[in-house]
Amino acid sequence: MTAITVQILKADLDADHHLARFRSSNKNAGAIVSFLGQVRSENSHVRALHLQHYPEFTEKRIYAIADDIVARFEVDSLLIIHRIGRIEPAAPIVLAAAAAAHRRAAFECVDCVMDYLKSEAPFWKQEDSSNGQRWVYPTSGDSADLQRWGENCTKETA
Amino acid sequence: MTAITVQILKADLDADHHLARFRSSNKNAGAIVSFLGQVRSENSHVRALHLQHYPEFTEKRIYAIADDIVARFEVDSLLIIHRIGRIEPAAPIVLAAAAAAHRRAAFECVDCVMDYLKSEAPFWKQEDSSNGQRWVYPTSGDSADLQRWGENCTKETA
Amino acid sequence: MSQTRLLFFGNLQDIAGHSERIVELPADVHNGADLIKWISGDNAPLRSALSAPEVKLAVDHAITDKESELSSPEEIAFLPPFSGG
Amino acid sequence: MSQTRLLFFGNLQDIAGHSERIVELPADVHNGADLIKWISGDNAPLRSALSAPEVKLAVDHAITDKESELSSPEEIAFLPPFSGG
Repeated sequence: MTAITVQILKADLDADHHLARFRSSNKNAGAIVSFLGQVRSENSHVRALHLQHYPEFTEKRIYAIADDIVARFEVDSLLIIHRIGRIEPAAPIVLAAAAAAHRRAAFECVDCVMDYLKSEAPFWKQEDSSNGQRWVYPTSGDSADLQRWGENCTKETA
Repeated sequence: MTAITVQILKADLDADHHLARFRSSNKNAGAIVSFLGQVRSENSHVRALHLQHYPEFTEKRIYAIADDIVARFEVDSLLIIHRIGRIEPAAPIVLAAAAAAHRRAAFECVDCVMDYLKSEAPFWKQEDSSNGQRWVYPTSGDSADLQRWGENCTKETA
Repeated sequence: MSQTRLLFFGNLQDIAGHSERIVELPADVHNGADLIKWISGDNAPLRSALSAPEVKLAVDHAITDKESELSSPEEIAFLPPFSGG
Repeated sequence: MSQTRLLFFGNLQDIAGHSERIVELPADVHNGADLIKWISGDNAPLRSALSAPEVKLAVDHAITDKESELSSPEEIAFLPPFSGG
């Protein structure tokens, strides 16, 4: 039985705190892999992102994605935290972490979670820059990433 | 230019502290991936591991591995910390983290680092259990993992 | 008649001019395509945006085909392509 | 004659009975294979362990073939298969 935690956060995402907590509740795991996504700040004209979600539905969809994914990898625990609201450059947007007995399962699980979150989780992103506000659309790279995984979240051997 | 940090630690590896520091010096990175390896504790007969290294040579070899790997992935920063000495169940043995603009590079870099550390870094592991002490040998899985990566640390499409 | 809450996300709320609207569905709105025609009225950009194949319909939290019959839904959301993470 | 430090790691130090030993290499020790024969003496298990193809030789920190000529090395290490991480 895999422990799944999903959180949608309006407030700042304190990645250090959440990772430390995840680690301390997974001391018996041989491997812990984490991914932290932050607002890139190399484009200095971006003042902030605004992340919108569909309350309840977004949570449900992420749980469904997580359920699907943990059924395919031998992981003990999966944590997914996603920001909504206004997020400034360099601040965290998303944290995903998996604890497993073996490192391959932990890596593939988090990698797969991120590909699915990017393409299948109901969030909409608006960029607030010196040129005004614009809605960000998913890139073709995101759906290409998703296609790395087969129906069962197993890696496609192309 | 990628910042590479390699540390061989005799004392406890405070993963939370090192990860927090790595994150705070990589706030501009879009993606941070970390791997933490801990002594598994499901085999209750293991009392501790003893990790031996070859002073200076081991550090040199890990730097050489890291140099090779960062040349192949678009990463800003790479951190590798490896314990030596006596390590008890549930304690961290190894921490690897990469910061990059994009998540694919960060994932593949850390994944590749771990495969290389397992097979190419000069450490020797002794298991101290209720049955006495025994040297641990690498498994065939470890060299199979390494073979996932081509000469240039790029993923082999098998 | 029962009321239905319509939700617009992402750029669709800019085009619709609101993010939420409560309506009573007329009897001749049988499916998503009918609904789009009815709520767009003579707002051609809205009709075109909502009709785009990449815009999904969530009817009471279930992703639903625009041709599937609607049976007294409480909430219908128009979802443009997702861009989280 | 110059001195050479020999280092044994992992299980090799159990078989050799020590982890380190300072020697003066005799003139007829030209390469790693000669060295193994000389330091093993009549310790057959040690000779067999050191000669195993998976045991590597690091001569002054460079991984070296057992057939390569040794030129006044300061340090020679015998490395069994690595098992870190």
